[in-house]
Order: sequence, then structure tokens, then C-alpha cells
Amino acid sequence: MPNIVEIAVSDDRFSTLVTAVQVAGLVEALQSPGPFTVFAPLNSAFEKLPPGTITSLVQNPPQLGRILTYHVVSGKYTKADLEKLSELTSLEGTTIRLNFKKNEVKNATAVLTDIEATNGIIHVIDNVILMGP
Amino acid sequence: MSHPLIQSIWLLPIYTLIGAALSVIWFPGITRRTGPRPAGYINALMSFLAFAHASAALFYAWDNPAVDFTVPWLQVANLDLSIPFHIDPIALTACTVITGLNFLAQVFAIGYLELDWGWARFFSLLAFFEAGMNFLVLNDSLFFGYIALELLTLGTYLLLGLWFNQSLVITGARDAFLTKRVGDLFLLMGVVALLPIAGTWNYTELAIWAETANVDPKVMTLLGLALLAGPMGKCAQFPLHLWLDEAMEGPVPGTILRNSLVVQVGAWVLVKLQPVLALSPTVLNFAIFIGALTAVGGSLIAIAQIDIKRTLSYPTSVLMGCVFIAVGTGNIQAALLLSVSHALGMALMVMSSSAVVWNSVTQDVTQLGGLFSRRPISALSYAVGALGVVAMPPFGGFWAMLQLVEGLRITHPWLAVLVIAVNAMLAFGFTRVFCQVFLGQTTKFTERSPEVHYWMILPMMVVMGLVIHLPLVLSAADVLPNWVEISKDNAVILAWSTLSGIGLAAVIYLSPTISKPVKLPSQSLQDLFAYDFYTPQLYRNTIIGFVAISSKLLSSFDRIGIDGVGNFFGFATLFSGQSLKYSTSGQSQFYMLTIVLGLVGIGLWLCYPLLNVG
Amino acid sequence: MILSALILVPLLGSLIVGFYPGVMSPALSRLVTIGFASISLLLTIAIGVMFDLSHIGLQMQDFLPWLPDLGLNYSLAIDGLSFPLVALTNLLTVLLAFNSSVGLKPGEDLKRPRLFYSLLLLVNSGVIGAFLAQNLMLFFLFYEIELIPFYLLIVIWGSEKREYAATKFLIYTALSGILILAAFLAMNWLTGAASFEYGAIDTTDLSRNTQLVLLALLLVGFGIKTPLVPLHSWLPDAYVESSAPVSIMLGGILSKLGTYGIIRFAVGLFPETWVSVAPLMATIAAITVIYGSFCAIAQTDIKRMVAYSSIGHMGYVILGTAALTPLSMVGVISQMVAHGLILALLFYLIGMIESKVGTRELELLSGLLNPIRGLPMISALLILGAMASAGIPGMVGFVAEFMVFQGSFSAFPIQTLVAIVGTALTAVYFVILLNRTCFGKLDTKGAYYAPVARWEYMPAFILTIVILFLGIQPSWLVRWSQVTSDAIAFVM
Amino acid sequence: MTQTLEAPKTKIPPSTHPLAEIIYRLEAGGTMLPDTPENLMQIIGLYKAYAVPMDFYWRDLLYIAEQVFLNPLPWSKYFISDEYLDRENKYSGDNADLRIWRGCGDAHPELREFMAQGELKKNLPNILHHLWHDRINMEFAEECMRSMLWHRDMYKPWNQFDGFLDTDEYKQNCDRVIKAYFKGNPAMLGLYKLFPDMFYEQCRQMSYYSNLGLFWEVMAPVFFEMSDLYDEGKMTSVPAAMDFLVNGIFAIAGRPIYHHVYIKGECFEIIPKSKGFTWLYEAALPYVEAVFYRTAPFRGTKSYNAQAGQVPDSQPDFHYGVLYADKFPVGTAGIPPTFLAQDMLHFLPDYLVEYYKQHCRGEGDTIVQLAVSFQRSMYCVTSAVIQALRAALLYPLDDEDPEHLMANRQFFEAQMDRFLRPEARIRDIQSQEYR
Repeated sequence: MPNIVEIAVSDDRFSTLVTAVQVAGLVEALQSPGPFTVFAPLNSAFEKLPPGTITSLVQNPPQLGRILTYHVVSGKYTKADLEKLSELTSLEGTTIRLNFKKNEVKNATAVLTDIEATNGIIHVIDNVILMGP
Repeated sequence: MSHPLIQSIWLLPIYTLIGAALSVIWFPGITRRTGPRPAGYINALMSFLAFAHASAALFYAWDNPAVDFTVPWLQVANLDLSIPFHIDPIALTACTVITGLNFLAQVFAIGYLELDWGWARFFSLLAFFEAGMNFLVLNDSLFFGYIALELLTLGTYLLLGLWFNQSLVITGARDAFLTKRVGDLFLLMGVVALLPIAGTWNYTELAIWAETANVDPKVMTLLGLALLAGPMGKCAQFPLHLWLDEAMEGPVPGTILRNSLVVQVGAWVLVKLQPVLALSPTVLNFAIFIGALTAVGGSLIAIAQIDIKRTLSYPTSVLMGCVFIAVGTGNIQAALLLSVSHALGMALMVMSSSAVVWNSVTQDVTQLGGLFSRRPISALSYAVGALGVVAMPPFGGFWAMLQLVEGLRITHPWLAVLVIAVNAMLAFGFTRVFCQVFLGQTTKFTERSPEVHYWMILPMMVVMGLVIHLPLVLSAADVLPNWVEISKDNAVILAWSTLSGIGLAAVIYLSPTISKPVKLPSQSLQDLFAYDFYTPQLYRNTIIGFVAISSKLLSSFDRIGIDGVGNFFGFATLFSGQSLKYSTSGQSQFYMLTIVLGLVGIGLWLCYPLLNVG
Repeated sequence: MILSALILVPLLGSLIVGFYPGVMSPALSRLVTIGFASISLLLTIAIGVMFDLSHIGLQMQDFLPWLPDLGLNYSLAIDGLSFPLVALTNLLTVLLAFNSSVGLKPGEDLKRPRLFYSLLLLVNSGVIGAFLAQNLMLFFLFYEIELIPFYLLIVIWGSEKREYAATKFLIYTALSGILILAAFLAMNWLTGAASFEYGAIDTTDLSRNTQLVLLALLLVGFGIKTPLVPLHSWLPDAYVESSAPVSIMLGGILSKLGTYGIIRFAVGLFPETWVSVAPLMATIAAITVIYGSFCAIAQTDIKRMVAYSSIGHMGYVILGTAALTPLSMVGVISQMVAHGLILALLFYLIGMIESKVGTRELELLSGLLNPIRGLPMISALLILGAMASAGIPGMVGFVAEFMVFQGSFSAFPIQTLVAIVGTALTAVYFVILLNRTCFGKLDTKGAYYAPVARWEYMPAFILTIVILFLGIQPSWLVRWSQVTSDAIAFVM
Repeated sequence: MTQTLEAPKTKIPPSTHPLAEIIYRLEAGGTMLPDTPENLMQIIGLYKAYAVPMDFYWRDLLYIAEQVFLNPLPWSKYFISDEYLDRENKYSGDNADLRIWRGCGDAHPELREFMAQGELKKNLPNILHHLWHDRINMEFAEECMRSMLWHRDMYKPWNQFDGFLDTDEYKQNCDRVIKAYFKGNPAMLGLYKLFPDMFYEQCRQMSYYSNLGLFWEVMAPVFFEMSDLYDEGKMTSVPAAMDFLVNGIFAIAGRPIYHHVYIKGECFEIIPKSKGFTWLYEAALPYVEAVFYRTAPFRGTKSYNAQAGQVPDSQPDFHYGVLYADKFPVGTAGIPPTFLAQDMLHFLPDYLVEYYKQHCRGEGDTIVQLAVSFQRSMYCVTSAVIQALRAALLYPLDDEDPEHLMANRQFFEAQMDRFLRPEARIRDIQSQEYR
């Protein structure tokens, strides 16, 4: 079974995410044993952001990294696990609001759930989620 | 022939008045496109000029006899109102302190009020104030002293009213003006009454007159009490102390001056009048009583205050109470020493506490805490200021208190005990504030509290240096009590009283086992102190109530009684504009014609007898 | 002749403005008025220059027999008592002519400007005549002439209750006139004097009771005008209901006729009897001071407050007159001038506030010291004027009051001390006034006041400068009256 | 209110909030400020007038944070070096790292002209203009900085800057820089040995200088560009202005917030960029909270007397920011925003100068009129922040799901709750007559 990074790289719909992870220098971290739960935004999610957002983030890897780590949670949570939870603490440090009965991660919707990887699990979401209450 | 610098000493008030006048240019109603700060620089410069002049003159006047000269002002009927100047080293020292502290306060203001748009008004009033104080100190006449005090009263009102958008400022300014005015009013009565009796207002001549005066003791008592009222108001003695507390609403640099200098001008007049007051033992006893009452009451109130500025206003009253005791018992030297040590120490404490408030936002000592490590300069300034005020060897306050206790020991032993007790309470109070503000735990309000910028720090450090070196200066001037002659017991007791005050406060306020805020066993007792013995309410229910009610009554009497009687007789309603109603269509010429016809009528009527005769 | 010119110039001006047959624009009539008033003021300055300071008694006499059989002569003269008052009157007239629209609501124009200016000059002429007249009947004539123009001034330019106020004023003043006339006639007949000439009347031979009765008539008559408590009830209504310029004329000019009359005729003609009633008068004076001040404290209309303060301040004049010492008499004359100046300033400023803010109610006013949106200069001058009125040193009020107090203390210590208490009460109501009007926050909802134009400040500035100048350099205030007041005090 | 919006015909019931009409406007993509040409003109004009002094503020703040640093007698801290005047804005100008906005990267020409000539219109040495108080007032900018420093726990835990200043890592960084800065100055080093906390506290203050400087570096070109677009006729409504701001916020959200100090040309990192502090979370949001909402009570209007209780006991209760302030006392003693208003007075666009001449006292009270306009414009900025947060954290305005719309509604209502205080000027700005 491939690990999280391998899954992402293999799927064209995650190309933006993969580029971002590479720029932010998080590839190694995401290849580590983990396990992690990753909420992976689709390329279309990044396109929804207003112009300039990504460009300025790409210029500043640490800041980009912070946004990306907000999409990663330590531990392996399947959809079934997540349905029981109302929030999770991200690797970034702050919490992510959940409503998985409606497949909602904050203001994003999980369009594809429970993609298993060797070092965790991926849920595909349609919006980039941002830190905040 | 005295030195030209001394001859021209009357310029001292003029310098700052020029600054005040120039400030008008930068009133925001006049200068709109640029800011008001030049007003501040000019006034500070003028103050410095005055300081330079005063200190240079002091240098030349030292060890020389006093110089007297008069400037004509008004000569009317049998009254000669020329302004007598009496320039002696004491007056010049006072001027040096006044101008020096003023300069430092203005520098402090440049920093403290850096976000204020009212510089022009503020600095011009500060300068006006300084001029008033210099004039008071330099002239030798009770009458002009009264004038200066009145101007200071007005100055207090306006200076306090700087932030006139704020409601408590308005009531504070009002109360300060009225309370001081009451004091001035009695003083005016005294001034008016004194002239026919003594024939002069000159302090020097009054002192000579008092030596041989033979006046009705009853008259002298009344007169003395009236004269005492002025200093009582200025020195914020019970029951006229309320204003100093409310004056804390005003801007800090003004507070520095008020707490340290303005109260001293009252003491100055008191000292000058001492020979006259001494003509009536009742008056002296009253002065002592008021002083003692204020000293004890004020120190108790001070301990119960939570507002950092108010923890400093009451001790000011307390120390002025000690000055009253000193003057009442004839210890003039002690009074002057107390004045000087208090002026410097208090100025330093006000500066330090204000620097804390400036960027910690709150004035509530219970919300402050733990600032020592972040703000050691402010903390040390506060500590040094406090030590300079209370009797802590080797600082100035110690020598002043020692002199006082020494003077009281034989003649008024119980007063000596009282002074020592008051000293202990002061030490307790200052230490309490120090512990609450600078030691202990930080709060949300003090977690981010960097030391303030240099415009405030520099004057603070200069005053700190002055406080520390005051004993050396005094000793060089030969005004300290002679160590050989004084009772070592007194010195030990005094120092011990200070240390016990400090120690007790430190134990109470640093011990984690005693819950904060510290509560007295009786809440009502605590409130009694916290709310200033309910003096504001007392005023409201007595004098203010009386004036309010009588004015209401008289006014209704005027409306219903006097006006009613007039209307009852019916003249008003009889015509009520009916018969004399003017015609709205009439032209001017018509009215003029009426008037002319009227005049002709009067003329004819006057000529009637003539026509008859004819 | 220069004294006659003082009367004739404004009279001529009044007639021209009033009777000029063609159309005269308001601006032109204002200019003409300013012109004539300025000529009067210049004449006054000339008199001041020519004035012999060391001369005891009257100078620059003008005498013309008129109806000698009646004892009525045209007889004018001036001395140290009347000169300062003449100067005050002429100064105020010029300033009023300069801005007669003070006190009008925003957007309002002065009604019937020609009539107003004409009456203003007429009043000036009449008052000057009364100050200068040395014949009792002539004085009376001038004194009564005032009545009609003032009635019209109140009733045409006043506010809502103007008719009530005007009628009240008319009746009180008419009563005052009747009493004075009776006294004058009786004096002439009883002493058998050849004429009504001031110098010709000698009452020393009259019996004490007769003198008392005559004096009482005069005191009540002039007391109404002054006014003394309890004869004052016309004053608050007349001052408050009048427009600002008329209030200034009433308070700054007309009320001085009362005190002038008391000093000139009551004291001057019955010196000994005066001394015997002086304690009573001093007491009435002290009561007037306290009464006026207390009533002022209770007012909520700032104009009414100042009107009552005026009652209190005239009390000092009577106190000093009762004491009749050289110092107190200088004080009295100074106080009349000081009061005129300060009252005029205060009424002027209150008029400006009314014009811009639209109200005089303490409850509605606030924050006018605001330098951008308020009326900063008006407020600053108001503070100064109020402090002058409260007797703060450095301004003319203090000097005058102090001379009255010091001069009266030896004669009437208790009354003097009571009057000093009055100054404290003065401070109370002025602080109330200033705190509510100048201090405080502007109301965000309504504080869109029109700015004050520079020329509108001018009268207030000039008054302020005079008040400050005479306060700092009071020699200029007392120099004219010193010899005269010495002489008046000397008669006792 | 001038415009009464009907409750939109949506799937959720009408709001019962007292400010419901404004909430409907926000839900329709509008701002708290009514969309009128007059409002648009005022806010854009004020952005322009604000941007010029702001161009100085950020340069000087960074100059102080990076160059002056802990100088105990920083008498020249307002005399910014040419290097900082010429410094290229990171996001505008030809040499920008990332050119998002048009315009020049170095100091704005109007700013340069004012610095040279002032209101006196004379080319005098800088020091004379400074002494004549004919200058840009940094004091209020510093006060904003102090406000951000002093208010704790704003937007915690998403704002990590505040907490970082208390860590040992930060103190170690400081220690290194302090020792380098005072090298060869035994007196200061001795003092540092005695009272290290005093120096750390000063460093924290300096870090906030840097923080605010970096924040405003972004805002200045945004406002310039908005003014340019308006002048070109490309910005025609208040919501459009807000949208421009929202896009700007997103574009720049990830800009690093850091604190570097330059000692003899050598760069020392007190807060390195690698800490990941961002413009949005560590500067913009705390700034809005500290400056727009909280700040500190003005001496001129509130009593600091502890017994009077006019100063709140807890920091979140502070509500003296631009959205609450009474603008009528501007120009009076004890009203710090006067400094900002005076700065903007110099750079008003001509159309606003004309506009103010026609109202109230014209030139006599322009400073108050512009302060009121400024208040309006900051309500627009706050609207942008609210909408940006809504977009980032909640749902699109045209979302189909009623639950999502309800969440948006609750978010807007919670924001509007802050304006229920009587001091809030939100009701005033609805009327054009408030000026």
C-alpha cells in the first residue's frame, strides 16, 4: 500500500496540493510513519481561493506549511470515527470543527472519504480550510 | 548695590507669561494646519530660562542680605498698592525649586502628553501657574499674595479642565475652584480686616508690628482664623482637602506641580503669616488641631485608596498637616525642610506612578502588580521618592521629621508621638502601594508593560538624583539639624517607626496567605476610609445642600412673592400691552413721531405753570 | 460746548436715521449710526484729554437759561463721577452699533433696523444728557425721555413675553420717575431755591424729618432703577425678554442712572441725612448682594442668571456709597464702570451663543469650548468675563470690588463681610454656568453650529481688552474719579 | 436608516437582531455602510488620505524596529533614513517580491513633498519642520502599536505571536541581539545583567513595531490602488470597494510577520520568518481587534479614577476604537486620534476638500468631518474583514443549505452584537447627515 504522499502524487486532482507540500518542505514529514489523517483539498479547492493567495503563500514556505499542517491530524480517523467527533486538533495546533454526519469538515465537504494509506488515511475535501473559530 | 540678576528678578513671572501668551498662537482654533507642539517647546524653554535666572540669582544672593524694592501699581485715595519685592536667599531658593520642578514637569509633559492635542492650552496654563507661584514667593505683601493665590485658584480650575469633555474632570474642576475659593474668601476677609488693624500688608512690617501689637484677642482670633483659611484651602487641609483628591482627574504633569508645589505656596503664606497668627494662641492651636486631624485622617484614608494617584494625594495633605503642626508650634525651620523634602519626593512618586499608568492603562493598584522586573526605573523612583518623604535616614524627609519631632518633644510631647505615628502610617501606605504595583503577581494589565520613553524617564532620573542628594545639599546649606545636639533617641524612634511601617506593609501585602484585597474587619469602616470619611457627601448635605435649597427658595420667593406682589397691584396686567401695543404696520418715522409728540407733551406740561402765569 | 455736542451729535444721528425721508438700507443706517457714535466716542476721548484731574467739582460747564421762571435751565457739566459713566455709555453704544444683530437666531435679520439704530442713538443722547445735566428738572427730563425708546426697544425686539416685560418696565420706571419728580419739586419749593440748579439747592435748613422723606422718595425712585431688592422685579423680565443689544443697554447703561442718581442727588443733596440712613442702606446693599446671588444660582437660563448677578453686583455700589469713604467712593465709581463693561461682555457673549446654538438653557448647552465644532473663542471670552464678574484679580471687577470692600470695611464691617460672601456665591453660579456651557461634550446629534465670523468677535474683544487693561493697570480707571470721590466723601 | 432592505426571501426566517437591516445587507454581499455614491467618495478619499501618512508610518515603524531598536535616547527615531524612504514595498512597485498592486514601491511622491515642505511650504531642514509640528505624527501610530502589545490573548489561539513573546526561545533570541547591540557599552550591559526583563520587555515592544510596520506595508498600496481605481472610474460602489479589500486580505494573508534587527549592517533575527507567523493571523486580526474595537479609553473623555470604574476591569470589555469613538471632540485635548486626523488633513483629495467646504463649517472643521468620514471608511474595512472571515471559515452567501445560511446568519449576528453598545457609531453612519 502506498503512503499518503504517494497517493497524492499519483492522483492529478491533488497536483496543487503536492506542489504546495513540496514547497513547504512537508514531504518528509508526511512520509513518516505517522499515522496521520489528512484532509486533502482538491485542485479545484485551491482555485476557489481569491487570486494571489497561493502565489504569496508559495513565496513563504513556513507560512504555507502552517496552512497545510492545519489539514493534517495526528492519528488515524476513519469516517466512522469522525462522525463521533465534533472537533479535532490539527498538527498546526488549533482545532478543526467537524460535522461528519453531513461529511463536513469546517466549511468544506468531504467528497471522498477513507482513502487508506500505509501511514494514515486521506479524506478528500472540496475547500481549503483555514484556521479560525 | 545688588547684582543685576537680582535687580531683575521680577522678570521671573514675566518669562513664563510671555510663553503663555505665545502659546495662544497654537490653539487649535487658530493654528489648524500644523500641530500645537511648539507651544510646549517654547514654554519649556521659558521655564528653563526662568530657572537659569533664578539659580544664577541665588548664587549671587547667597550669604547676602535681602534686597527690597517696590514696583508701583495703584495709588488710590489713602491706599498705596505698590508691589513690594523681598528677595532673600529663601525666596530665591523657592523660585529655583519652582522653576526647576516646573521645567522638569514640562519635559515630563512632553512625553506624557505626546498624544494630546491640547498642548497650547495646557502649557500656557502651566506657565501661568508658574508665574503665579513665582510672583507669590517673590513679593512681600499679603495683598499680592492673595492675588497670586486667587490666580492659582483660577489656574487650577482651568488646568484641571483641560480634558473638559470628561464629566468627572468637570466636577473636579468645579470642586477645586469652589473649595479653594472658599479658602481665598476667608483670606480676603482677613486681608481686608487686617489693614485697618495693622496698617500694612507687608510681611516684614507685619512681623515687626506683631512684636509690639496690642489687639483685642477676640478680634485677633477671628482675624487669624480667616487668614488661616487661605493656606488651609491651598494646603488641602481638612475639611478643604477634597479638591486635591478630585484634582487627580487632571493631567499628570499638572498633578506633579499640584502635589509638590502648589500645596507649598499655601505653606509659604502660612509661614510668612506666622508672626501674625501667633498673636492669638487660639489660632495657633487651631492650626495644630487642623494639621493633626489632617495628618491622622489623611494617612488612614490614603491606606484605603485603590487609585494610584489618590494614594499620593492624601499623603500630600498629611505632610501639609505636619507643616501646619510645625508652623503652629513655631518650628519654622522644620516646616521649610518638610516642604522641600516633600516637594521633591512627591514629585518623584507622581512621575513614577504616572509612568506606570501611562502604558498600563489602569490606575487601580489592585489591577497592577509584578512590574519591578520590567520597570525597575519606575520602581526605584517610586521607592526613592517614598523614602525621601518619610523619615528614613539618610534621606531628606528624615531630617525634616527629626527637626519637627525634636522641636515638639519638650513642648508638645503628644504631638511628637502623633508625628511619629503618622510617619509610620505613611511608610505603611507607600510600601503597600509599592508592593501592589511593583511586586507580587502580574495581571493582564501589567503583562505587557515596557518602561516608558526617555521624555518621562529623564526628568524622573533627575528628580531621583535630587532626592538622593537633598541631604547633602541641605547640609552644605547648613540647615540640617545639628547631629550633636539632637536626641539620638528621637532619630532611632523615627527610623524605627518608618521601618516598622514598611515591614508591616511588606508582610501583609507580600504574604500569599493573606487574601487580597485586604479587608478590614468592618466593611463600613473600610468604606469610611476608602470614601474619604464621606466628605463629598458631607459637603453635599451641608453647604451645597444649604446653598441649593436657599437659592431655590429665594428664587421661588422672588418669582411668587416679590414679582407676584408687583403683578398683584395690577399695573402689569392692567396694560399688558393692550393700550400701548405698537402698530405692526407702522414705519420708523411713525415711532419717532410718537416720541417727539411725547416730548412736546412733557415740555408743554412743564411749561403749564408758565403759561398760566402768562 | 463740547458737552452739548455729546448730546446733540447722537440726537442728530438719531433724527437723521429715523426721519431721513428716502429709503435707507440697513447697512447704510448701521454705518451712519456707527459714524455718529464714533464721533461721540472721539468727543469723549477729547474730554478725557482736556479733563483737569486736579479740579475739585464740576468742569466744562455749559449754561443757557431756558425757562428761568420755572427754574429750568439748560445746564451741563462734568466731573469725575459722570465722566467714566459717559465714557462707558459711548463705548458701549459704538460696540452695539457695530453688531446689533447679536442674539438673533440663526438666519434671522434685525427687524426694523432704521428704527433700532435711531432709538439706540436716542437712548445714548438721553443717558448722556442725564449724566451731564446740572439742573434737576433737566436731569428729570432726560431721565424720563429714556422711558419711551426703551419701552419700544423691549416691545419690538424682545422675545415672547416682551409685552409683559415692557409694560412692567414702563410702569416701574414711570413710578420711579414720579417719585423723583415729586422729590425734586418738593426740594425746590421747600427750600425756596431760585431755580432747579444743582448748585442752588441747599437742604441743610430743612427739618430732619422733611429731609428723610425727601431722601426716601429719591432712594425709592433711584432704587427702582438701580435696582435694589425688593424693587428689582422688573429687571429680570426686562433683561431677559429684551434682545441682547437692548439688555446690554439696560444693564450696561441704564442701570447706572440709578446709582448715579443716588450718589449725585441723594448723597450730594442730603449728605447728613444720608449718613444717618447709611447703615440701613449698607444692610439693604448686603441683602441685595446675597439675594441676587442666590437667585442667580437657581436659574437655568444663563441670561437670567447673569441678570440676577447684575442685581447682586449693584449691591456693591450701594454698599460703597453707604460707607462714603474716599476709597469706597473710588471703588463705587470703578464698580459702576466695571459692572457696565463686564455685564455688556457677558450679555454680548450670551447673545452670540443664542445666535449660534439657539438656546440659553443650561440643560441644553454643552461643550462649547470644543475648538473645532464649538464656539471656542466665545467660550474663552465667556470664561474670562465670568471670572471678571466673580472678582478674579487681573481684571477690572476685582480692583473695583476690592476698593469697595476695603473702603467700606471700617464703616460697616459686618455688611462688608456679608458682601464678600456674595463674591463666593458669584463664583458658584459662574462655575455652574461655565461648567454646563463651555465644558462637557458636544451633543453628536445637534452640534452643527454656524461658526462665528471675525467681525462678530470684535465688540467682545474690545470689551475684553478694556476689562483686562483696567484690571492690570487700574490707575487708568481711578485717575478720573479720585478727586471727585474724595470731595463726595469729604462732605460728611 | 436611509435604505430599508426587505428581509431577503430566503429559506431562513427573518432575524430578530436589533441591527437586522444591516445583517440583511451583509448577507446580500454588502457592507455595514449604505451603498451611496457620497459614502463611496468619502471612504475612498479617506483611504487615499490615510495611505500617504501610512506609507510613512510603516517605513518608520520598521526603521525603529530594525535600526533604532533599543537606543535609550532615540531622539532621531522619527527622522527616518533615506534607505527606508527608498525601501521598496514588498507588494507594489517594480521591484516588488510579489507585485500585487500597481504604484511605486518607494515613498509616495506626495509624502516626499510633504516631508520636504510641510504645511509651511518651505524647504526647511527636517528638524525645523519637526519642531514646528509640521510633520507626520508617528505618535498615534505608536499608540496603535502599544494597543496591540498591551491587549493580551487577542484571537487566541490562532494568533501565536502574542504567546511566542513569552517563550524562552524568544528570550534567547533577544539575549543574543541585546548583547550584540550593546557591545562595548558596559553600562547598558551591566544594566541588562541587573534587569534583563526590562530589556526583554523593550524587545517585545520592538517586535510589535515590526509587526505593525509589516501590516501597514501591505495596507498602504491597497488603499493607493483603490483610490486610483476610483479616479479611473473603475470602482463604483461601496460593496465593490469592500470586495477589493476582501481579495486583498486573501492575497496577502500568508505574508510572513517577523522581526529582524540590523546591527552595523548585520541582520539578527529575533522573530525569524520560519516561525510561520502570518499577516492575517498575527497582524491583521489582532490589529482590527486592538485598534478598531478595543484600544484604551481616551483621557479626554473617560476618567481613569479607579473608584469611578469607567475603565473596564477586563481587556475584552475595552471598546474605544474607531468604530466606537465620538468624533466630535477630535481636535480637543486628550483625544489621541486627532493626530491621525491631522495627518490625513494634509493629503485629502481635491474632491473631498470641495465636499467638506460645502458642509458644516467648511474648512473650519474639516478635521472633524474627515474624522467622521474616516469612521465610515473603517466600517467598510471592518465589513471586509467580517466578509473575509465569513468566506474563509463559513459558507458562500449563495449557499443552498439553510443550515449553512443559518451559520452565516449567526456569525453576522455575533459580529453585530459588538455594535449593540450605545457608543457604537454604526447607527450614525447609516445617515448621510452624520458628518
